[in-house]
Amino acid sequence: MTLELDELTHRYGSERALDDVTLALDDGELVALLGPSGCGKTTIVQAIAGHVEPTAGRVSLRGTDVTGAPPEDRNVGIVFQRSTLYPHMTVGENVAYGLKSGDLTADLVSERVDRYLELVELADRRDASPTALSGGESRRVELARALAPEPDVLLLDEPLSALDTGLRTRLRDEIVRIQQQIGVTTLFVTHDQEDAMSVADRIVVLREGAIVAAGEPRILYESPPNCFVASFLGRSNELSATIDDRDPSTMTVGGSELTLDEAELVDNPSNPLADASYAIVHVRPSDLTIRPVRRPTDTSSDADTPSDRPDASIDLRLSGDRLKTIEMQGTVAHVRDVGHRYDVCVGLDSRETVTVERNRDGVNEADRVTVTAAVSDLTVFPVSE
Amino acid sequence: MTLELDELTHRYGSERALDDVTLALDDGELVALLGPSGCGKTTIVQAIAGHVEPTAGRVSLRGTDVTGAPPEDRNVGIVFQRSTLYPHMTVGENVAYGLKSGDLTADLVSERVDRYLELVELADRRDASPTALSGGESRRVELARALAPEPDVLLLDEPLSALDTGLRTRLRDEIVRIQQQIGVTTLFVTHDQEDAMSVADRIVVLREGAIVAAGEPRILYESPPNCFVASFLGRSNELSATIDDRDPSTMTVGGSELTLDEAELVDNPSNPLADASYAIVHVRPSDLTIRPVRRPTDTSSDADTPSDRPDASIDLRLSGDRLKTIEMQGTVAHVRDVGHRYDVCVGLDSRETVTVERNRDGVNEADRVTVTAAVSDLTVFPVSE
Amino acid sequence: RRLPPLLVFGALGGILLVYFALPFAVFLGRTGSVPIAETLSETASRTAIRNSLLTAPVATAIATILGVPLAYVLARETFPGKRLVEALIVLPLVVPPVVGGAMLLSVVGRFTPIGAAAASAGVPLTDSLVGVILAQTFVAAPFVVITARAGFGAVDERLEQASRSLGYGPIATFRRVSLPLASRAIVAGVVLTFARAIGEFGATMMIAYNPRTMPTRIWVDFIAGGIDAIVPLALALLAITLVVVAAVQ
Amino acid sequence: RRLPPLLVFGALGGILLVYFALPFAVFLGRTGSVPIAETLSETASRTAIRNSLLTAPVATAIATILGVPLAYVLARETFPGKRLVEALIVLPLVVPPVVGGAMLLSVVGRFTPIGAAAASAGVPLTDSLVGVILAQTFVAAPFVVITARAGFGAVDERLEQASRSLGYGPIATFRRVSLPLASRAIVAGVVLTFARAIGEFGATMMIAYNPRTMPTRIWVDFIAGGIDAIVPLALALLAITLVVVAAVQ
Repeated sequence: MTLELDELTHRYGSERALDDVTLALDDGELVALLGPSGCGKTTIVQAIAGHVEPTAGRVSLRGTDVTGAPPEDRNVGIVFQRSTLYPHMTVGENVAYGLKSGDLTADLVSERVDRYLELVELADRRDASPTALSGGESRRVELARALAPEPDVLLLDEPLSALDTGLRTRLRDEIVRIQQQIGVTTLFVTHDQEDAMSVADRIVVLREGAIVAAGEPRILYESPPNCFVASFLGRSNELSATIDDRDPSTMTVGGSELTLDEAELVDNPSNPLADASYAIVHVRPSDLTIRPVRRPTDTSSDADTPSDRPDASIDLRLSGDRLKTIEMQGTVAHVRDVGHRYDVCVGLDSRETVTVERNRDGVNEADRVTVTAAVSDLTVFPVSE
Repeated sequence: MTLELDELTHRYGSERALDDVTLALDDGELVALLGPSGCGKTTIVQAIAGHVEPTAGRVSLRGTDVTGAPPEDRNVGIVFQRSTLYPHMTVGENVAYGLKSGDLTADLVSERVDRYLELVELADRRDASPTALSGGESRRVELARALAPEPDVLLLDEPLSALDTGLRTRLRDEIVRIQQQIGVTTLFVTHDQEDAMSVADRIVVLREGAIVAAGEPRILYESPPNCFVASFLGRSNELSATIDDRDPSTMTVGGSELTLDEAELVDNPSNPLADASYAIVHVRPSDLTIRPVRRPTDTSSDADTPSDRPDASIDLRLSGDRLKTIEMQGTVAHVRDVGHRYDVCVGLDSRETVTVERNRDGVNEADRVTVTAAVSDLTVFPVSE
Repeated sequence: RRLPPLLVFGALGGILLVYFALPFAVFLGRTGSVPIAETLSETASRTAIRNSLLTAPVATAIATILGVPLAYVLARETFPGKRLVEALIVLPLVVPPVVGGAMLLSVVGRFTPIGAAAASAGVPLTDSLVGVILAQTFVAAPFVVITARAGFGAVDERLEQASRSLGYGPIATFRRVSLPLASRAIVAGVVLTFARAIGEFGATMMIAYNPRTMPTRIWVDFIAGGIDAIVPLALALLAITLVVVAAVQ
Repeated sequence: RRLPPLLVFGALGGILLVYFALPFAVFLGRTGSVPIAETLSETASRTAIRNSLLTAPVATAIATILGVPLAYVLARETFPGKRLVEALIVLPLVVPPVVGGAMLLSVVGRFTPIGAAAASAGVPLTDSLVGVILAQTFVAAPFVVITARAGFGAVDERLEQASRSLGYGPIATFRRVSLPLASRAIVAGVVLTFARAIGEFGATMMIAYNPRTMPTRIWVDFIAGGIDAIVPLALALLAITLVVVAAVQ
């Protein structure tokens, strides 16, 4: 284990910022620490870097307990959200800064500066002032400076949050490329689920100072272990379900009855409906399809509807049961065209509202529609009161 | 016209911030002013509100020239990116602030405050301090304060930029609802194309102080008038095409030859290839499909490939010619799983790189693939040197 | 592990703190050995106290009324010559008070046109309470200007722009938004100005050696009777200053 | 339309600016009528100039060496009693200089334990250059502490954290990052401290009426010869101060 956090707890005064956080990073792993603002992400970074001494718990780097060690003895590279390049040094001097604290010769330092500036593709800006750099360039120089001393662990604390969308996506790819090339163990801290999913080998979700989920991005996305993760990791519709019967488990969701057999609860084997008084059902907007209710006077408009979201069934994990669906009736509240998709907001007859993602137009406000979801795309969270 | 900008030009010192901007908003219209940071959006807002006196040009409100009028005489409501609620007043006093400058009786003011706080669903926070509000609540109170004096025009200057994704989407819908309910003419300024597309009746794209495009969101998205709009309004792949022949127009794009007949240039009738020395071709990542190149030893894996992006053809505007496609060979550079989609980055044999959006997994790094685009999804920008 | 370096810094700073605190403590410790109430009730002391309590608030008020609008203009506007104006505001702060007094004398002295005119109108500008106020205002006014300017600078200009768009003119906006939001800084500046004004000595000595204020009376008593003679009045001056400072913090 | 309200504010502020500028201009206008070089070459003037140029830089150096580390600790650390320390730093600023001088006298005066011990060791703390330095340091040191603290406060702490993670200890980080980045504010504070020290009058009068510094010499000459007698020395003091201020801005 390159980095281990062992039951880390921290309080600011009486406020608990971290609650028993245990986390380990393998050598070369890129782990994303994901959570909303104020969830304790920054406190974890500060505890690893040594700027905050945790109230309780242990931080280990390469097997050595460093909980009490000062930051300069930890060999941790760090990149913050805002630029921390030194304005009174050139780009090259900034990158060399962390090397001069060691015992490298001037030649070796210079060679290493060149190497890392080349890595971030900014070799030609070596003599520039940091104030002359663009936002993206400055991020890359920070990365070079943090990596040049060859740290055991690289901490990226919201490195992309201050950037525009396009630049953000490009730098995200850049970070993955550099991390793979160097193989440095990296903790990528972010509040953006798309950043986290696209870069990380593993995601750790933090909420109010505690870890609420950890695992591979795709698995967390498809089988969220709790409601918070379901709605935080990607968009999600939340529907409440009443439990009508327990053997076989039968629920009413969005006005439709649904019978669950054992197989469909496979994602939550530890949470049988038996103990639950009601349930919360999550389903992603992209897993819903929509079909106009055919009116007697109008038979022409929905001819190509069946092909609207044909890959809904592809997402099914239980391929033997791919056609089992649930249908909910409702009225279109509004349609938002966001360019690469349409968000259709449907007020269900059960008085709940769901958002459906569509790849094309064709429904209008006030249309009566049927919203369909494959049962296997539903994630059910039983709630016992 | 509720709001008219007539050949507005502004310089800060020698730097030109606005260049001949002409723009008119109809009564009740919601227009998005979209552009990257530093494009002059804020200068336009300041000129309309009266905090900047333009170097040249005219601002008219309801047919009256107000170019020289002070802000307090313009009847313009404004909401900024960061909160401007007055911390030394309660929420109710903030909303009442703009009413007390007029000649309403105390009862009318109080009644109006209640009405607008109800509109933004915060009637119960009337006596709260602005510092006790959450980010979303504070935005809504600002909206109520700006709307309470019933302005001729509402200016929203990046009202969502400081918010997290989830809250942002919700508030966006809220703004549309309130705008429709009140019918106030609104200029929504943003750098986020998704915000702009989802709220606006009409989008005006600003670049370096000049308007480079204006029109309905969907039309701008599908038929961008220039490369900047193509890549700024949604994600876009840019490929350069060499022109092989002019009659009939034949180009080579991504290593594949493509013959264009008249019909396919319908989007750019004023830009015939005849004058061009080369062309730039834009195609959206969601309009590309990907297919593994079948290897002799492996015939099983691509059985369901044809159904991968079946709605590519649905996006075709020339339905008679929907099957005409262009195929490009390449190697998968990397696959990013961003949750609701996969971004597959393909290095084409023509040494260009394209990103393909896929709804499901199934290709891996280093796979040889064929990237397919419907010809009607390509936007061709001829370049004459 | 943060302690050792901190200790070095703390030790160095501690010397300074002791140097500030020790005289204060020892001086207060003397109060038992001198007849404070008796001394303060003497006519000379009472006159000095009265003079100081009359002049310092007036000087502070003048500095505030003229200085706060100036601070606002400097915080919000750019205009040609702004740097010159800024330098002018720091001038009384860096000019030694006795030189400041001499400079003022060259304008309002008894034999200058202004001074002579005022004196013949029955308002002598030197050796009078008006002279004291002139000296105090000159020396103390920069404090309120500089502090209030920083306070206005910290108020987001968009809050004022919003107020304008909500129908208030610039003066109404200043009164309802800028002033309340910068009030803490302004009050801090007013307090510093008052403290500087009531303690003013160098310029006052030049312009108005008479009538005596508390600082000039302290000097005269010191010449006559040494340190013990001035403890009561010095304590009174210290008390007035600290009470005003503490009252608004 | 922004002009009318601005004009009111500008007019009010303009009165203050004129009040600052006019004495300065009139005083400089006097220089033609007095024999400056002759007066300054007299022994008494030369001694005063020498004394001031010896003491003020020493006082400034002491205040800087002790005050900058204190400013850094105050900008970065929280500790119990911090508010008390902050109050202590403002104390010499709000205490009238004559009272400050009296307070210092109660510690280092000839008949106090410390003063007596120092005097018998051959280093008298009153009526000596050491006494002048003591007075100047007490009165002027808060300026560098307060200004440097604001300077350190404006340096993003993350720049220091990055330096720590790049292998530098707290002192090395202070020297290589914090100090260079806060240098403008520190220099401004040093200049203010120097200006205040070289112009110091009230506390110096109490502790070290002899040997004369430029401000005390100006006072003595003023008593003896009126305003015309002091123009040369006042001009010299003003010139030294303004040259130092201008040199570093």
